[in-house]
Amino acid sequence: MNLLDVILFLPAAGFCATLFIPRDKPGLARGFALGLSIVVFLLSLGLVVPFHTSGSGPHFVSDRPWIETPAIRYHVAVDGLSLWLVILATLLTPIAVLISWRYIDRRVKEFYAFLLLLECGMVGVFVSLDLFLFYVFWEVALVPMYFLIGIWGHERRIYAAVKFFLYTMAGSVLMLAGIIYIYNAAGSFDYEIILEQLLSGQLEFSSTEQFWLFLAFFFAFAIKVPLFPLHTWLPDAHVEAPSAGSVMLASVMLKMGTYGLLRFCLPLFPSAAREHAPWIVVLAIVGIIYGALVAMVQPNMKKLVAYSSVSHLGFVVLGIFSFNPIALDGAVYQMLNHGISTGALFMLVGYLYERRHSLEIADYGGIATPAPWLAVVFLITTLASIGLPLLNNFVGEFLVLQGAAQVDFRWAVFAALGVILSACYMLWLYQRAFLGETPDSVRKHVTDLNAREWAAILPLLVLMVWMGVYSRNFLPQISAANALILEHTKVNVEFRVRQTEPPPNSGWVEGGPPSITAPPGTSSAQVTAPAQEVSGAR
Amino acid sequence: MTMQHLWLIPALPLAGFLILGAVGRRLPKAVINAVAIGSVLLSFLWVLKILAALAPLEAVHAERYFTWVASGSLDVGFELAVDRLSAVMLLVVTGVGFLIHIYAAGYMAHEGGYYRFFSYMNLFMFFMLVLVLANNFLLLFVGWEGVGLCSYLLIGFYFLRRSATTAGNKAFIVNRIGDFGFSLAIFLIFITFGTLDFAKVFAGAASMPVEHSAGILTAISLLLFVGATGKSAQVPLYVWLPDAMEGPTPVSALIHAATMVTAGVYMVARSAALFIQAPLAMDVVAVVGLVTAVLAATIGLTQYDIKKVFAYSTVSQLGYMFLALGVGAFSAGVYHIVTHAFFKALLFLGAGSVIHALSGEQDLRNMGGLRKKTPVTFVTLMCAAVAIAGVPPFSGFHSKDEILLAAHQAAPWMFWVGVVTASMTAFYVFRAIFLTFFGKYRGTAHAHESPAVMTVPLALLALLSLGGGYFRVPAFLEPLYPGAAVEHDMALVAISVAAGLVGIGLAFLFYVARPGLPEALAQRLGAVYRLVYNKYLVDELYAATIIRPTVEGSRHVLWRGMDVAVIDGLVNGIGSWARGVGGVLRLVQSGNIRSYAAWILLGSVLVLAAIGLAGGGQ
Amino acid sequence: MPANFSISAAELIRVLPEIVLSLMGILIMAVEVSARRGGRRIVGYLALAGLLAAGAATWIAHMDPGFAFRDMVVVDGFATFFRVLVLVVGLLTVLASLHYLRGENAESGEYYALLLFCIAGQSFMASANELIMIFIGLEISSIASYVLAGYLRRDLRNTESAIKYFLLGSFATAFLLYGVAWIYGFTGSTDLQAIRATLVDPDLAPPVLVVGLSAALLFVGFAFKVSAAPFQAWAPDVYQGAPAPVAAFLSAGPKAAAFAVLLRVFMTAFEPYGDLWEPVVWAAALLSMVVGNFAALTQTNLKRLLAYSSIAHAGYVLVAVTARSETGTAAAMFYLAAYAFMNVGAFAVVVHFARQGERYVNIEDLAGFAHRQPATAGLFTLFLLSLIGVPLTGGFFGKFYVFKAALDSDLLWLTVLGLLNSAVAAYYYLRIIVLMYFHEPAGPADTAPQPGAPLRLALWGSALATLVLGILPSWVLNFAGRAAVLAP
Amino acid sequence: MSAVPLAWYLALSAVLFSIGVAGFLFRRNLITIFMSIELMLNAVNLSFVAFSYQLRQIDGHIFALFVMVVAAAEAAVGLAIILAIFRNRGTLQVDEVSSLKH
Amino acid sequence: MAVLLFFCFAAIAVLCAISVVMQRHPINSALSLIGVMLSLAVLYLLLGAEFIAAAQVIVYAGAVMVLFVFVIMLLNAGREERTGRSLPARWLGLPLLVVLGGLLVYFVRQTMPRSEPVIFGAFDEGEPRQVGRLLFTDYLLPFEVTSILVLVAILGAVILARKEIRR
Repeated sequence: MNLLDVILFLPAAGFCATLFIPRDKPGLARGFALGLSIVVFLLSLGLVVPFHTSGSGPHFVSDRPWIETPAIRYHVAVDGLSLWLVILATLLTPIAVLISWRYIDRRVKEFYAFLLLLECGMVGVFVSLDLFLFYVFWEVALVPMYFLIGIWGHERRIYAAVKFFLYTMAGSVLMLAGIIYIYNAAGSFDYEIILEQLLSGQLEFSSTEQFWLFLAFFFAFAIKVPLFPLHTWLPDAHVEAPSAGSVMLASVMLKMGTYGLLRFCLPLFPSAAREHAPWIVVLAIVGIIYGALVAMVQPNMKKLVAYSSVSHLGFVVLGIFSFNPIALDGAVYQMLNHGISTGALFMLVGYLYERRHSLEIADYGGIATPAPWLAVVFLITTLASIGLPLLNNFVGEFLVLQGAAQVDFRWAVFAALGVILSACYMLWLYQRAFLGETPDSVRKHVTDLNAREWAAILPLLVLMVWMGVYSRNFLPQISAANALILEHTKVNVEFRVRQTEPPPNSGWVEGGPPSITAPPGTSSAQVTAPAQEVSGAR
Repeated sequence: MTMQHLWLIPALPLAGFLILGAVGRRLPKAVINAVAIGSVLLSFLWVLKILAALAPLEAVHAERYFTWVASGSLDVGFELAVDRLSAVMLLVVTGVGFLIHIYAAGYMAHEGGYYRFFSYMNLFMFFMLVLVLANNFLLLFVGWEGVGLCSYLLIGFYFLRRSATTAGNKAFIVNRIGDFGFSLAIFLIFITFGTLDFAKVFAGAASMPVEHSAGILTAISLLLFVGATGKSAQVPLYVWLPDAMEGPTPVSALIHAATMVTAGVYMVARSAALFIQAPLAMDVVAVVGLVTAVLAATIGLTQYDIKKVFAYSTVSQLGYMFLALGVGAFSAGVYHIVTHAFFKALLFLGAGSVIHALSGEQDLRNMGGLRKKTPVTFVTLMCAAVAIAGVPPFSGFHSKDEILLAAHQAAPWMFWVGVVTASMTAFYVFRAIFLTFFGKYRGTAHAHESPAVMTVPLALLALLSLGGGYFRVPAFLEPLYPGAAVEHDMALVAISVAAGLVGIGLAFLFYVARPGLPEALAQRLGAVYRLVYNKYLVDELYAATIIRPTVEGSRHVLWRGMDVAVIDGLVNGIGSWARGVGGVLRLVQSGNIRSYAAWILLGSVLVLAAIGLAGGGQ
Repeated sequence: MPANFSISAAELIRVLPEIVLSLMGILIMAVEVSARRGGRRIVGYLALAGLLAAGAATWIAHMDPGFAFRDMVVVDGFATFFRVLVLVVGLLTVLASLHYLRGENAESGEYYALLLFCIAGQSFMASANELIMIFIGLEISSIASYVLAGYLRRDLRNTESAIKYFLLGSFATAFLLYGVAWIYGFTGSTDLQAIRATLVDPDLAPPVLVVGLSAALLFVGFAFKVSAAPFQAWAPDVYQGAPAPVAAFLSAGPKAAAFAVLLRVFMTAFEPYGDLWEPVVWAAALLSMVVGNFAALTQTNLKRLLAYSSIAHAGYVLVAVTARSETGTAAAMFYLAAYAFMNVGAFAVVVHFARQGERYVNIEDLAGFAHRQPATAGLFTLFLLSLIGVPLTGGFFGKFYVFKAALDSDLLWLTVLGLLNSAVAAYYYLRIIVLMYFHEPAGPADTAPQPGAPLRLALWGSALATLVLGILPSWVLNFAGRAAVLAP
Repeated sequence: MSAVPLAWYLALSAVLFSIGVAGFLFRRNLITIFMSIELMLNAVNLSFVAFSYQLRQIDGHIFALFVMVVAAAEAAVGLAIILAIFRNRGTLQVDEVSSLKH
Repeated sequence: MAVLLFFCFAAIAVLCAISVVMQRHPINSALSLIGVMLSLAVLYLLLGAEFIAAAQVIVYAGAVMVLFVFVIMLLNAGREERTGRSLPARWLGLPLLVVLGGLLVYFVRQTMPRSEPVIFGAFDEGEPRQVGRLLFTDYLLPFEVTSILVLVAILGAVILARKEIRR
């Protein structure tokens, strides 16, 4: 029983324990959940240690049989890819407890029980190295979230909860088929063994097989991410979920999708992944722009943030399917960033909802006057979210775009449009909600942050700056893991897709005319013409 | 090379920002002043100390503190550097910034959110100094975005006013469009050179052949220039700057006149090594600069808001600077940054003083005759006016001369256009002066002179405006931009000076001697006048062609159409289809035993047929 | 010629469970008659004791596997598995019935005696190795079921349920018999091994058409009993009309037993002709899943909804049958075990919830149930999640093994369609959870009393089993895996 | 023709079976329907006996015997159910017994 | 002789069977069914199944059918009404029946193209003695188990048909 097992099962034990707390002692449930989740978080910090002392891992390997036939193993470990995601999950759980302190006032103990179960599921997803185990945790995480939305959500919570469940379920059953298929071929569910077999050529999937398997996994993950056009569950789920639910959903659950893409879709089906990368990237870019445009016209704050998630996660998918070390690092970093900044946004929106009991932007205005610190915190979070340098998102977005640009410059051009649009919708939101004259309704209800709320948001603010300024603390582990994944994706590939290594000088037009969109206003002919000439000359 | 602790230069204002931001609300004004102004002053002094230590600063002095972002082959350090170009900028930024901070202490004395204002100002100083000191493109981008943020915050300082916050948004978003180009340029730079460090990039660029037709360097340069058009308010992205006047006047002076808006010019000057290799891009820069200069000047002729007049003047002057860069006179462009910082800051601060005196009145039509009531302001503003009008031997004359001569060398028509612009510049500046200080007072407020804390900086800036031309910036920058010196053709100089004087004279004629004339002329020009007065309707054009279609399209086509109707419709459609199928299947369960028997029979027959026929086929 | 008339003790032991059950049934009837009033309470517990004793007997029988009574029955792992399964279903049913019958004021020894006979019949089906034996077992089970379905004979729903079940059941049995006649006619035997031996012998093998005909007719009969489409029409009506504990029993016990004989017949006797019947089972599997799941989508009667769901689950098991492999058989066995617990558990909640006269069987009545009785609602949720197939429940592993077996046999499309079906199914199970948890109680409805001890035992027992099958399935699965070797 | 082929017996069985099915489908009286089932069982029995003849073994007879026993048992229970239905509803109309549906 | 008997009683059986399903009064159907059974008994004899023939007459036609008749009388069941509430039975019934009958006959024809002629007396194992012997040896278990079946039937009939549930 190593540290990771403890981190994984302590929340599960907490889930059971919480159920036995007497109904009339909600305070005890809160305190217990908070204490336990903080302990888990502190323990999870211990996961970082071996990455500094003994290389890139995987560490904390725990591998023992669970079920004999078919051989299903309890195989968990942490590597650079999962390390920060685990910590993100364990960090956000106590925060979710804190922000629910007053927000959740009925059926309190169940709420915290589900929250702890959710934590277990999410951590499990990130550390499972057995496909079956992964699937189990994947589904286990689904159930508590369903209840969180359904019981403690807002008016249309039922529609949202069911939609969320069915969408995810529809995706994951196909993944299950894929997992079984792989097992039948490889004789094992163990990720490392399968990978080993693939690398050694012992196990080979035909291109048709790869395609369908890839699709089965991809579909499940793409729904979770969510990738355009499979995203419509997200706004509903977010809007209806209680604050903590939205936070966990946005911050951690969506990462399960991108994590899955990276961990499974790429290394297990490298040639299919590479072959289909172009249209996936197109979807990702469409998602970036589409999400931003739709976010721009939302009258509901949570919906706005939800659509912004669609946009942000488009960057992550773009990074992943660029097959470029820089973009990949950026994608993983961006997962964390999105978790922190969007999580914080949802928290803040939750704070507002607790005060004013509305999510409509139109019901707010001039919050900055009665609640200046709230406004400041929201502003910082907004800035992080729109990718201002020295805050976390910038690093991630930059790396993704830089990496993508190396592969195909057009990708970067279109994706970067999303950066412009993000400023539009976030600043418009900020202007409408926080600036201007303060209506009486707002003045009466909206007070500034209290100590508990500060305690919940402060860690995230610190991380925004920390990760924006000193990425050294986070990126090396990610890079090491990504390098390995990229290495795996090179095997067993007919290079139908062009090499993605940055070609030496002036290789930027590789793959056709780089159709740089005219920077607005400058004569487009001036910009595109030279580019075409260059490509023509090649 | 010894560590000079360059980081202290931006860190000092940053510390000021952090102190003010965290506890400023509880601090008395005096302490706020001390922190805010003191940090900038210390920063200024530190700049002086470092420059003294590094003099004569023939090589770049760079210091790396830590790795910021590293991934794959990408390695961007938190690395500051100072060379002669940044030295000039550092002095301007900290020096002028310091003066404006002092002035602001007086100007903002009675405003709410005093600490907030100064914390933003200090933050701005931090970012601006990072921008100037950055030793790689990404760090430059940090400062670049950061000053944009502060600009946003300060424009929207009066956040109760919707127009102010809207202007802030506009500034930020338009800048983002520019940054879009800038960031693409950064990507291309990294792809091309494998690094973002200035020294390596420029060395790499220098080793590449000059691109006579378009190529990678042209693309990079143009994209960088896109960034510059945003930050430095060039056509077509200049629209945010006039609106930015919603901010407090010291902000307009510091950010939107003296320092931030020149960041684009600085950046292009910094990247001269790239631009030089891409003549096509240079031409674009020059032409855009010239067009901006003319366009903004014409608008400036007709505006009645005193700050708007100066704002368009800033746009126009920035165009001048790009003209200089575009024709290869980088040092002239930087020279103009310096002088412009002096006189334009002064113009704004003076305007601020007037506004302050009139309790917030900004409309020229409600001013007049303030010569007597605000003498110091009047005199200092006159200094600025003559400087900008290019009257020898004041500062503006020197830098503008350099630019026009360089333009003439590149293409004479540019010179002539520049001259006309200079004439217009002189006209509208003096128009503003005359309308403010001459004639009869047309307003209602009780005018009074500003306090010393404001007038002293005015006076200092006035001195700089008058004498700033004698900082021989081009000579100082000679090592960086060799061979940029231009021949001084006295005839051309005379023409440009004459143009300025004509402008002044016309202004005098129109607004002092024959006050009815402008009205009549406006009448005569009719539609043209209205077009210019309405700023060529560019804002309206953008709204109609870009913003409205985007927003409405997003709302109706994407959200309600695609998301709600198509995708969700499809999803829900599948759901109701499934329920419909279920409903039909349930109807089959009619409850009638004989029906059930019929179904069983049907099933049996099918099974029999399937197996039987399959078996028969064998 | 004197016939060899000896019966060895070993042979008797091999049918010991059925003997125990029958004797216990008779004993209960005797007690019923002799003990008036107070003694009546005891009959239920006697039934429990009988089932437990039969369980012990099953285990004893399992110690010495082999054929008995001229190969009429066989005690092997497969038989033991299904014997235990039907006994457990019976046990849970008795526990639920104790509560229910008391509520309906209809406790009687006949009920429990019938139940035990019925289970004895199913137990025979589990161990039968011969078509006559299968037929007799099936009929004992069926006739007892018909009566049980109509047990509360004054209730219109009960008698309607009984007549439907009876008429349609007999109708289907006639088809079954016709099939038996044909396979007998061409193989000269009703012993499954002998039939198989004839079928694989190229000299003796009857025309394919005959095999097809009889396989088809037998399949019709068995498919009816397992309520597979298109022979499923009776199930919703019967489950809805029958007393709730009986419905629980019907949905699990006879189904499991019928699957036992279906598997045994098709995996031994007709196994050599798998290619012939596979498409039919394939289609029936798919159709069952589709019909069950889709028709349940808009269902509002809880019992009826569970009936449709049981049709769908029959489809999942048929997927495993379609796989035609030992893994498939094992998967079907495991699935049926998991299904028995989760489905009887769910029905037990209905038993508890419905109250006297089954007034509350609409899912709307469940609104806010979780507020009133969180523990029971929680257990119900567990059963429903298991029925959906959420991991860590038996239902999930069941589905997993079923579809794994299907993919093993290259049934790609059936797997994909089946899995998609299970996603559709999630909707209607979720609807119940939605009502229990996400809706506030509609008015101050009279709250159901907390479940009594027997029912609680049934609920918690099923829940525990569901979880054990979901978390530590190895033991059951290994047993099933070993037992699934039917054909020589 | 000196003897009837066995197939004729089987054909007769098939015909009777089909007629029984028809009775189930088209009769409205519960008892008649039940009798149709008996008809089907009789048809099956004929097959058993006919096959027995062909195989020259009497296992088929045994089967037929069991079918009779089962039929008798079914008759007892079935008629009891019908009786209960009649008491409940006062009708033997099969179409009336359809309150459980959809 | 055997041929004649076969055709005669086969015809009677079919006619009576048709009568069973055509008669609108259940008592007529019941009587027709007895006719079918009796004719089948003759055919059983032709096939050498003496014991079965006897059982058919005594058990089936005798006991079981009497039960039917008794219940019909008891319930005073009259002519059935012509209601047509089952659309599937109405529209699917006939075609399906035709197909079913066709299929079955087709199977018979296909599988037994040259079936042996049935000669009366060629097979006479079906005497009670042989049947009994088999019943108590090979088929002992089913035979014994049948007792449970009968018990269930009795119990079921009692439960369902007795007058009132006590209490």
